[in-house]
Amino acid sequence: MGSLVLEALSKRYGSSTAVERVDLEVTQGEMVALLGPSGCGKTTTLRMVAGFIPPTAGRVIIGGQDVTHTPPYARDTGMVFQSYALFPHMSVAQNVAFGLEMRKVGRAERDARVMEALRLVRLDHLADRLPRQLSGGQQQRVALARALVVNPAVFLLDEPLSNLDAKLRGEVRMEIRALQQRLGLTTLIVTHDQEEALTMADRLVVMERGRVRQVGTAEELYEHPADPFVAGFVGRCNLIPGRLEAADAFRAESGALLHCDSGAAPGPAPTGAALLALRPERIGLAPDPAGRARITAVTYLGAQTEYHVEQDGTALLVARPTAPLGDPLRRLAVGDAVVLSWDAAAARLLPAE
Amino acid sequence: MLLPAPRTLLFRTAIGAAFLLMLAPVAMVMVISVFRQEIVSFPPPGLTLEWYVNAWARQEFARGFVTSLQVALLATAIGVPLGTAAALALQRSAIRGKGALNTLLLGPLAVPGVVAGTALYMFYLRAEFWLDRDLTATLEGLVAAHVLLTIPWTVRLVSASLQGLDRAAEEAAANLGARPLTVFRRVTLPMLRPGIVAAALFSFIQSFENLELTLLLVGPGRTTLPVAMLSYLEFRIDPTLAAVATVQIVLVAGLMLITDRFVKLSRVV
Amino acid sequence: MTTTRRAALTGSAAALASLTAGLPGLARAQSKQVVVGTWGGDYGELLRQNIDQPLVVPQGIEVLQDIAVADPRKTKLLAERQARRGTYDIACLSDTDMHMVAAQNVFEPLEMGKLKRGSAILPALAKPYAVPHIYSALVLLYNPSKVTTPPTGFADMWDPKYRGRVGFSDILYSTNTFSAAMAGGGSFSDYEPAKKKLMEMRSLDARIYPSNEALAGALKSEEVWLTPMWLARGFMWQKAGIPVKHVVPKEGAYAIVFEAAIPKNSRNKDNAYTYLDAMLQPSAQAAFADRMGYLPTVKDAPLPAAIAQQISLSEAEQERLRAPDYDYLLKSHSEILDFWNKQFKA
Amino acid sequence: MAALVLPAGLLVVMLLVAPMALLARISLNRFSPTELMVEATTAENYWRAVQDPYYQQVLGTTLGVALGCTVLALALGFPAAYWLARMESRWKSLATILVLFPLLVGNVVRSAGWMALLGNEGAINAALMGAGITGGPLPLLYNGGAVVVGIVAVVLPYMILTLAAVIEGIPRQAEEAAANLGGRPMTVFRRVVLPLALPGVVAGSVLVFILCMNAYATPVLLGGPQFKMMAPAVYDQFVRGNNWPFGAALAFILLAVTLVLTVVGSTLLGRRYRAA
Repeated sequence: MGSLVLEALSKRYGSSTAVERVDLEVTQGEMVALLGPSGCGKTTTLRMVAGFIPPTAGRVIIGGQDVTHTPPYARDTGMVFQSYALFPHMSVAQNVAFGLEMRKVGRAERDARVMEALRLVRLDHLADRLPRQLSGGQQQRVALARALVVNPAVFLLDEPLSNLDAKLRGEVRMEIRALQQRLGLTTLIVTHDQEEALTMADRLVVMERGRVRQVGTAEELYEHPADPFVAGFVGRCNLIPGRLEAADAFRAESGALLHCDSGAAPGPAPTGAALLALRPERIGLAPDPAGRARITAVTYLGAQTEYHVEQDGTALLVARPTAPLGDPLRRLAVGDAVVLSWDAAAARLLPAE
Repeated sequence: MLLPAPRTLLFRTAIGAAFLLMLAPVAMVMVISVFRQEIVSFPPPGLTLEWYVNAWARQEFARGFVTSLQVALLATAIGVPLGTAAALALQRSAIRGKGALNTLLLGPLAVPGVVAGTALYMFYLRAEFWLDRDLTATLEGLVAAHVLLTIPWTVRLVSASLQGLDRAAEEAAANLGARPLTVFRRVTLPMLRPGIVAAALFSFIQSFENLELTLLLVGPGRTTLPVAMLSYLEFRIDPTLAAVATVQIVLVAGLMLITDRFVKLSRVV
Repeated sequence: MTTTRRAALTGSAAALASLTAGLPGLARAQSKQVVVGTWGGDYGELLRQNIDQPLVVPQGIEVLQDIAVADPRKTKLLAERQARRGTYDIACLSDTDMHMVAAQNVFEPLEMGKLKRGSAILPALAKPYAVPHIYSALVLLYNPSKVTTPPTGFADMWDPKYRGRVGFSDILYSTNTFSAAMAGGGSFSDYEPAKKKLMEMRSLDARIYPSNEALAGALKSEEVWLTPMWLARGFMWQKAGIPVKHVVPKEGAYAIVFEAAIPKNSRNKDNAYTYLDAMLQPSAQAAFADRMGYLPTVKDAPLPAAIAQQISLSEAEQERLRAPDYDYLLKSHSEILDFWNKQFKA
Repeated sequence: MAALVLPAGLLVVMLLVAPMALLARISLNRFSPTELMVEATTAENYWRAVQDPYYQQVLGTTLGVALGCTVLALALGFPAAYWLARMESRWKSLATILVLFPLLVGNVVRSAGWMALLGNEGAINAALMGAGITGGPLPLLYNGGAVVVGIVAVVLPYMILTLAAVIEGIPRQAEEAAANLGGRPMTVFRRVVLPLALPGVVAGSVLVFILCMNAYATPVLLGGPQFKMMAPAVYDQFVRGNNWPFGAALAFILLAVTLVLTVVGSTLLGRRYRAA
């Protein structure tokens, strides 16, 4: 086991940049998620850690050792591929045993550890099957067992859940997290699914176009997004363009005046063009015939109900816990006038892009 | 992307040796085409272009080239559609005895060219007697024989292409209201294009360079280039052949580079 | 998109049409044609330059050469002998091949009335089924700087001091066997002694080359010094800078005659006779002598003195020269080939 | 749909099966030096070919050369095919063309190239003697070695292209996974790439083996007179000896041996693949 450090890691292909000066430290036993839209460089970063792509600049340090120029087979990382990459010509047990063979682990110990790993993922009864005889979820667990059985210093997961159906995904997510915590694995996971990242990782790294936008815990990112991209990517967010008129007043481009607290965020308030970030669930809503806001759509989601609202030419999304039957909120329909309210501190000012 | 590619000396040596074996004789032919002496020996006493002049003056090579080109193009134009149709039937229909049919269609590949050529020649002679019509030494007879060369390659390559085809696209087309023939023309055929181009390329190659099957089937004024070259060897010993071959090599290389501009050969074969 | 594709389709259809057009038009049944089955290389080229172009084409006859090595053409003649229409109007073969094919009743007996130049043919070379075109003699070629005492006969090849220095061309297996037979006291009609002599030659490390060209290369590099060969070849090789001289062996040797005949199923017999006449014209005969070193087969062909001196034979030499025993060769051909392949070369 | 197989099928029946049937009939006839072919129904041609030590040896040589060339082509072709299949740069087209285009230059021409390289006065001997490494020319041409080299060069493109097509279908991630688990490049190659490429190995080897068994021009031109393989022997009987019945019998023996070995070989290899 060991920590993972990336120092100013960069990858350029000719004139195009895939990854630009990524700095990151994953401490022993921590799980960090690389999050971002496709093409943001997160997979390239992961593959540089595994050693499949040589970085153009920067260093990869595993357990205090610089492995930037170490070939993949000597790096001691355990990777789970998006496609699982099981060896189709080997049985489940042979797949899992492969890494131990490479490490010249003796036969008896090897067999024992393979069975142990398979028990860990509850597949010990399928040891002699070929990968193509397994379901997608089972294949995924074989891939996990195969990566874990060698006790890697760093555990790498490349979109491990994207080939599973929604229900299974939820289960496996919990399983992986439990395993990771139980075994104390230093883990880097790549995903484009924010929910996956939020539920599994200790910390998240949001990337966009090869650069790290923000690093932090789920809460930090959600409550204090550093920029509109992070605000929009982690959770949902109303982003209203305009400018700050006073310390507590924001003039939207549509002309509406919205109240806010420019001092809530650290650092100086942006001058000039800015964005007001407002989480949908932080907006209160009450029926009021005199209200300036109109409902344009209502979506019932069970525990929550979402309202699309327009006020002075600005469209906002509001999410409220579904009110009990009989509550006036339950009767709201398209076209009804409402009044919106929010805490000034909940409205964050972000610099315009 | 960096690959875990073996970079051992052994591995590199094998690659180098493979390319050396394939290319050295071709390069050598180009080299000796400018040697001045009639009987090739190293080092040459001097260089000359006279063999090129001689090659040009000999009608048999230019004619042979035209005949070879003509036969190869016709055989490809006939054999590839027939072979593609057969591959479709073998891969997609529920006929019985697919294995036997497949073996039959690949058969021409397994029979030595010398044997097939002799058998075909004798067969043509019998057929001429029954039909009272020329077959040996005719363009039709020659092209028919060469179609035999193109069919197995087409069946082989198009079948492989069909096996790798995602049928969902065809189903989507049918779902959007396309009739079977339209599905084939608008979806299947374009998706098969790489396989068909590869089949056409190999068919052309097989026909163009064929010597053994052709030996007895060529006729007056209709001799293919490989046969013309072999015939020239019997009475002459100078590097004219090397000059002819060099011109051929340059033409072929040019043709391939042009083809590659339109269809990336690396994606086809 | 649609229009361009259609245009491309029509374009390729037109290209296909132009591919097939024209050539089938060379239908062979036309009466103004003559199809000559011949060797390629210099032989075909000299036919074209000295017979086809100046002598036959002006008479309004189109000449089509079918160029191939002798063996497949021989096979074609034999295979086609029952066909109503054959490929060739004129078949060119060496005398031994010609006799073998003629024995299968393939050729038209020559009508001397139709052959205007028939009377000019050297009587010794006349055949009922073929006209002689050119001829040469079997000789022993040697490298004068290595073989310092000029050899006199085939038997000299068995001199142990030439161990490993005797070369044979594989395709001349019959001729080579003949030379061994003569060295071993055999005759034109008895090759039996060749077997013993060839096995002796085998233990003397004789070299065998796959073709005449390969043998020429070996003579040039002085890898071998002695070989039985046609005088005309020796002449050509000398011109190409190969160090060889020749001797007509004292044991006796035969002449090789390149002949031309008309198959029975020829489609244009009259044109074929015209062509045979042209082959016998003095100018054409002289050209072959000049370029390839073969001797004219007619009495009235003038030879330049320099060439005549190199390729002609003295009277004494001519006396040692005879025609091969064709019937014997026909009967023993496969046995000779078998022995050569399976015993001598094995 | 099924009818689509008819045109090609009929064509092959007409142009290959029927002529071969005719040839089979001829193989039962009798040869006579004076009359060439005498109608008969006899197996004596086959019997003679099988019993004759000369043809046993020719067949043995052919088998040896074919097997040797197949193994060599596989050994040299696999790395090249792997390299080609995994190449991503724009050089890939060029490399593909380099593999393809020797195919278009006929065997006769390529053999002429080998002769200029290997002959006593050829480039290699001239270089060796020029450098004073050898005193006299080495006998490089006109022996089995020259034939093997020549045939391997002829069949390599077929082997490489067949293998490359299969290797391209092997997911790269399988190799990466193996490397990630600590497999060194040669181990990954041996344990993952090779077994997964086995169908290509079978297809390529079968194709190449057949091409080697049937080789004609290369053994004739490079082997020299003392070196004999089956296809030239068949041609000799047909065209030089005019012994069509015997030539036909030899042809069918060659065909039968090739087919039996091909089927046995691919079944064995195929079984190994399924077992693996």
